[in-house]
Amino acid sequence: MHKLRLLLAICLLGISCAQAAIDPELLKPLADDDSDRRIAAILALVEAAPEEAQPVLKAMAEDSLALAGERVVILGEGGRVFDAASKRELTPPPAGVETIGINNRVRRELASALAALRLFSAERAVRWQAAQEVNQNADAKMLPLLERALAAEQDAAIRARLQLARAQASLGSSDADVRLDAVRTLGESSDPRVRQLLLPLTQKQGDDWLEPDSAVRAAAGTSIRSIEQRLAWADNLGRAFTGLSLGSILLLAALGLAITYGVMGVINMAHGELLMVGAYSAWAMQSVFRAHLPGALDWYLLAAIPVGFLSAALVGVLMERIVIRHLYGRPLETLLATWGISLFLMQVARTLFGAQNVEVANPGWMAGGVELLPNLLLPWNRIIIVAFSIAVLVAMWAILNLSRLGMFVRAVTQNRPMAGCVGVPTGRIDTLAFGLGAGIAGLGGVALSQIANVGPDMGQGYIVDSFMVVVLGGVGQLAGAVWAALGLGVFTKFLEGWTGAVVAKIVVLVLIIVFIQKRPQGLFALKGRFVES
Amino acid sequence: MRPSPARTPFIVRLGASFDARGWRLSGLFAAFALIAVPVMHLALPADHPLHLSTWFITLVGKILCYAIVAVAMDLIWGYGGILSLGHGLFFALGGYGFGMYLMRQIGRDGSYQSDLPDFMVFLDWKELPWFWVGSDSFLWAVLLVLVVPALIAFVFGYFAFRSRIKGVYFSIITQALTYAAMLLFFRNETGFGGNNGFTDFKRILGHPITAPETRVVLFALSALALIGTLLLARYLVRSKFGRVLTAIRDAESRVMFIGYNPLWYKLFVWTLSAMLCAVAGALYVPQVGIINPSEMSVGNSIEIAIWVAVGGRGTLIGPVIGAFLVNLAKSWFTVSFPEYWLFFLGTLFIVATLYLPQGVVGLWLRLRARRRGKGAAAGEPPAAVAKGVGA
Amino acid sequence: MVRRNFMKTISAVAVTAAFGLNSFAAMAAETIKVGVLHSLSGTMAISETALKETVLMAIAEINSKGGVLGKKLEPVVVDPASNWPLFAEKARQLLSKDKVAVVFGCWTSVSRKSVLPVFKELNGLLFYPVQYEGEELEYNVFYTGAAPNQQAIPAVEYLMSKDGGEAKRFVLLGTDYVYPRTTNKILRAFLKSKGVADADIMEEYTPFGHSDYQTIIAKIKKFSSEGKKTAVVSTINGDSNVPFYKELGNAGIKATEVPVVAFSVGEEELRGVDTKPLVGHLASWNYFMSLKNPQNEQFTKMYRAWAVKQKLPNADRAVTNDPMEATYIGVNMWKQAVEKAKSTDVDKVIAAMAGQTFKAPSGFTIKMDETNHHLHKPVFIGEIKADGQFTVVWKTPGPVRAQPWSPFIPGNEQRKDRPEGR
Amino acid sequence: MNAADLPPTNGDNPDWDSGTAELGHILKPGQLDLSHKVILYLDDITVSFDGFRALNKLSLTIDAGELRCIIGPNGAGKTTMMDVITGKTRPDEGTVFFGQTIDLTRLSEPEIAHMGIGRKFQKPTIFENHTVFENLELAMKTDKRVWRSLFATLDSAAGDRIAETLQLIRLTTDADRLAGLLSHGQKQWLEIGMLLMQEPKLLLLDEPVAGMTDEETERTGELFLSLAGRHSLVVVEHDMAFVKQLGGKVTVLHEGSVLAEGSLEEVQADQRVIEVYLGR
Repeated sequence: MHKLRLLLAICLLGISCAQAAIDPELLKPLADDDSDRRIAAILALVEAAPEEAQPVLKAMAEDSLALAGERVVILGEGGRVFDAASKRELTPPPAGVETIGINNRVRRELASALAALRLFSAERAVRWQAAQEVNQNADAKMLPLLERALAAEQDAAIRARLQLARAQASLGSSDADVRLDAVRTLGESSDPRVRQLLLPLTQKQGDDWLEPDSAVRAAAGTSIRSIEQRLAWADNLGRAFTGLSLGSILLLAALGLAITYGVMGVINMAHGELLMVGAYSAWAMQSVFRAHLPGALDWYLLAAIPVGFLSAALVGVLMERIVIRHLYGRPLETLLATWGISLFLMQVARTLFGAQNVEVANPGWMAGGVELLPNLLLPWNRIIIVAFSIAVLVAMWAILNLSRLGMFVRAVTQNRPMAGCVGVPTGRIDTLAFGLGAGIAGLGGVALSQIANVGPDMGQGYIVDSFMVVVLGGVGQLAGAVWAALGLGVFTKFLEGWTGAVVAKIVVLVLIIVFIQKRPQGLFALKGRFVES
Repeated sequence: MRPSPARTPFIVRLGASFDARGWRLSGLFAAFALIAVPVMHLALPADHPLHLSTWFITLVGKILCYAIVAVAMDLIWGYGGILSLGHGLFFALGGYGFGMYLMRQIGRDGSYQSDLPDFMVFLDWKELPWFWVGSDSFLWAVLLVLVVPALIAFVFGYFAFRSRIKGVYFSIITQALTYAAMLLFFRNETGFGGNNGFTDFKRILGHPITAPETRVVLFALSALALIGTLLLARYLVRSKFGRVLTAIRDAESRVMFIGYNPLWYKLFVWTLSAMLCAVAGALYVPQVGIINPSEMSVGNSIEIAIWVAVGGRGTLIGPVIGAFLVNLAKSWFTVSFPEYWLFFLGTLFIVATLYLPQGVVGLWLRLRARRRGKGAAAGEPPAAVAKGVGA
Repeated sequence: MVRRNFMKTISAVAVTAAFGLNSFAAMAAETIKVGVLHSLSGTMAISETALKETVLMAIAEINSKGGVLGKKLEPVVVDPASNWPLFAEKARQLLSKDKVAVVFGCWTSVSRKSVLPVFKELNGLLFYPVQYEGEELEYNVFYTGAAPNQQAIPAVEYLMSKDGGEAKRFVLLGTDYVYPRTTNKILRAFLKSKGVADADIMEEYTPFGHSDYQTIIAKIKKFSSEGKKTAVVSTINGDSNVPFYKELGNAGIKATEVPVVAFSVGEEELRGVDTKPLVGHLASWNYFMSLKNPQNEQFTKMYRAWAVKQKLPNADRAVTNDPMEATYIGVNMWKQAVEKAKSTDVDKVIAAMAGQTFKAPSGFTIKMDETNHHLHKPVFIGEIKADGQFTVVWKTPGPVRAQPWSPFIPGNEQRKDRPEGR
Repeated sequence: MNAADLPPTNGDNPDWDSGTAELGHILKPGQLDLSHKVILYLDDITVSFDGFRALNKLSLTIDAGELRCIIGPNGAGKTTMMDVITGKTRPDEGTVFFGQTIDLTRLSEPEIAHMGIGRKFQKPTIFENHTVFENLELAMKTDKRVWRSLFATLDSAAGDRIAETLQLIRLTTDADRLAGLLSHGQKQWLEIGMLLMQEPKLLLLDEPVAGMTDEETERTGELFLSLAGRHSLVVVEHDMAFVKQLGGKVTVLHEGSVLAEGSLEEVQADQRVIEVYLGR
């Protein structure tokens, strides 16, 4: 009912109405405790002064509308305070300012009110967004508004959206032809909500159809089918993407190991903690930027990449120098020693940064996602991580196969004494190679910080999976690791679809075990005599 | 001309596998566990300076079980050269097997006064799932403890060893195995109490489980089990079987080319080791009063390895010493410097592997050798160390 | 000074451990020992370390006011290292070796279950400060956290209310262990009683430490798009919340469309999350740091000061949360009970606990129930704000009495609402 | 668990030369049939690792009681051939027959060893952590199933046999030393001793005298010659002097197949052999 009044108001007043300060009396009830009265106030406000209302409502939606004694104020940047009624800045800022908290219901009302208002904004982008929002909850009450908006709207794309909204709104129309048009138009949509709107039209209540007109019923049927096709298609696409994303994460987690274990044959149980080091350096960079360059905060992640790499590499080098190099050729001892290191590193992290997780925010450009379809939204952070993992992969391949270091590494790992004889500084190469592996683990950590928690125990969650990827892929096989990671990712995701997360994980592990029994050398087996040892 | 087995009766030969010192030591130990402890715990008043508290008994009892596990681990790692990171699984399975019996013994005293264990009531299960059938009988429980883990170990081991999975590969696979099992047992539908596992046991064979007498008996059983394990292990490593086992550890291909099939030797010791773990687990549960999936966590299994490494692998007394050292250290550290416990454990792992290749026993032998100024050099191989050590 | 204190204890413990003799007669005279049984290492350290600090802080506060019965309190801190059997061992040690008068500790249900037999056997006294699944009532335990009816049910009622968005379909999402399962079981029964069809309830569980919520989120989106207004009730435990909320935020599920109410997410957990995308999602607790009242002012200020004094990592951003408040209440109520009983004897104190009241940081005067060992607590529903705090959007008029035996679980009707005394 | 363990040991089957029965003789399963005086057939064996052909249609037959020397430059496939015979490597093509009846490509290493083929590796592989005595004991021909080993005791007969062998390989005084502490030459001898304890019908010896003093080499030669006739020996060697001492037929391998065969003089005269060794 409120909404109806609001919309009528807009329609009558249109958008061009007298510019005047808002009557403070209209604002006061916004701070009321009872949601109903607040919503009433919001509507009243829009009725009275649609233009001036916008900044106030926006402020309210963003929790920056406040009460200073009797007066409603807007909190601006850097502690500045404006009078909500006159928009004039108050100097000095009044004391005892109490923010006006709102709940979801109010927030929702605000959203649609703002959307309604913004439909008539001058900027296309705003209108485009608003048109999208009205699509979320278009109903009969909105019709007049939509008609009006359509009349005013020139932009084709926006019109399309508005028409979709109008179609939704006019499903309830008494005129069968209108309904028919509506149903046909909605056939173009691929929004599951629309499907829900159409479904009743094809259903019976008792003996008689909910939709009397048979033509409309038929049309609804076809529309529903076409929508459902798009939905199903989008579903599978989404599932494939989640698999890809999980795969890329497994890959990032495992790549470092693919070097330290795969190439050098070092069982590094502290691998998870190297990931942790990377993740914590992302956090550290974020804090540094927060403190010193708040302006560039969004770019802390770029700085975190080298830092994460170097710090993890440093830890890796230390590990290699202090412990691992004394254990070459004794893999089982290495395994135990590195496990010790991992316990050690965990506790270090705990004492330095506390046992609690630390907060690592996605930078603005990683937040949100691209909405390919109403039911298929690809989060930016995942897309970027997929890309990142590819980049790291390429870089690593290049280092191993093109650089001198890579050549030495391969030389040493294939025939240590011979490499030594031809003057390869085997000792240093080992250290560098391990550092490289550790550094790449650090990069993985930086990426993980964007999707998972950053805390002392985070590494433990990845150690088994990482080893599974490397072992499954075949030791010493970069390509193997890649395929294994992707395979595991996609397989797990499709399995999870119908078995649930717990069972899926178990099944995958068991399958890996069985697989290794069949092919101990992993997907990409090396044959020949040198495998025997 | 095949050597005729058991010309001298087996039992005699079994006994003969401890030398005099071995028997003296174990006799001493048995006397302590079977006589001293009960007296000091039951007879002496609580304020008597020599009174042993329940805390002491449960703590040591627990460590005795760990010691059995350590010896079992040593059999396959120290002598077989196979590092299993999945022994926590067999330990836990043994615990669960016996835990099922203890759960049934609670009877209607559970908080739901039902014949079913509480967790089943709250899952709305109306009757026992098939794998719980018979779990109310003590003998069946014992059977479960002995057979189930052994069976799993046998099947897993058969395939793993047949496809010649060795060294680190094997370690990682066993790790995956126990990890998967842990996830499985965490599930509530699996029917083993999910994350909470089994706890709040009431009685065992009708005796109240918290009664001092029961504790003492369990303690004594653990002690005897440990002695038995050591005796058996000692016999094995001194038998030709043991020599073949160490031969496989050192030069598997050679063993094959002189006509032994390593598969069955590995499989035998692997399965036996799993059974020993299971027995330890079964003794452990009634003493600590809880069994839950975290026993199968990756970390636990690796910790077992470190007991062995610290004590001295390839020796039999070593693992026992290791188990006691590490766990006593744990009990002490977690009280006195809670924050530093992991630092200590971590360092222990590193130091033990870097500087104590044969563990404290090896160290001791080396020192003793140095004192005598001959014999066992630093590089003394484990087998030789083993020969140097008693039970 | 705390460190020195328990160093002293330790040396004593070491001695006793070694010789099994009780050298405490002397020390017991000037101090009362208080056990602190929270994991400082391992997976649970993330939550429990803060509780340890709270206990120490409360004890320090009491001591600064002259202690109890003229004696100073002496904390004995042990680390069960998130290892459940170790919990039992440590509990036994605290009770039988250190002879502590009371133990404050445990977080997970399993750790509580693991120590219960010990406390029953040795007639110890445990204060358990965390919201839990109920279905338990022990003579030796006081539950200062919420029972399901003091957290879960009000939250769902709110979701179904006008302000809450009149949700008609529910996703019950949790980590696969006993607390979420019991809670969801109760909620399912409750929703049924409110006429919600089974088809409109989706129950999902994830393993511990699950970190990939893409599939789940997708399912939720699908479910919510299939018609009536949907809400998510999350009992996801500790670590998994960060990936869950990150995914939620990026998947564009807005609180205005599909609100998520969580029972295990408080200020402490939110420290690990970027809350900007989560504004409007809900949590249900008996205390929020953002509550405005003198007691809370004082409580939060005191903790901040303590955090700085103890040089806790990022002390500047130290926050308080519901379990910490519950711990604080517990320590103080125990003190009052001891003073009332004029003794630290467990049975006397338990008797004296009945009906104890305390002006809690929640701003209400909390009462310990005369019979059922649970607190009467107010329930608040808070919406997540961009700064990681909560705005209270709904609260019960007054404290609610706990129902450890939920009436929504069949067979609980005939249960006695008091523990089996000894 | 013994079921699938090993085929019944042919401990009690007649010594090989009595196998020369008239037509239609009966064989126990797994028994060696030497009716055609040939103990080992290799019929165009091919083995390739990742494209590289280690053995290329190699065909070779060893007569019973023969002492055959195999020579050839590195990478000629000598070791691979031994791997194939002893079951370590499965050939991609071709057949390997032990006597007339036993297809070695179907058997596992231990089974082949039981059939009576003993192998000595290029670098001596012995059990360094066992005493010399134990090394021999382990190698001794006997029931090698787990169950037996568990209860095995050493009877006097076995003791005597070990003592003999110790005599033969001149390690009697070192019987109780750890094998790891022996000199290189001694290790070679110990390994040979272990082979003898197996009582094999066919001995494959990969560079047996490498790292031995001339005097030791001399003695080794004598030992082999004394064995020939009762056993069949295949010796891979680079040391031409030693090959000369052994006399017997010589086979030259090159790039995985037989290049030449005949007495040492003949092959040394062969043009292609010279090319292979001296290069073009």
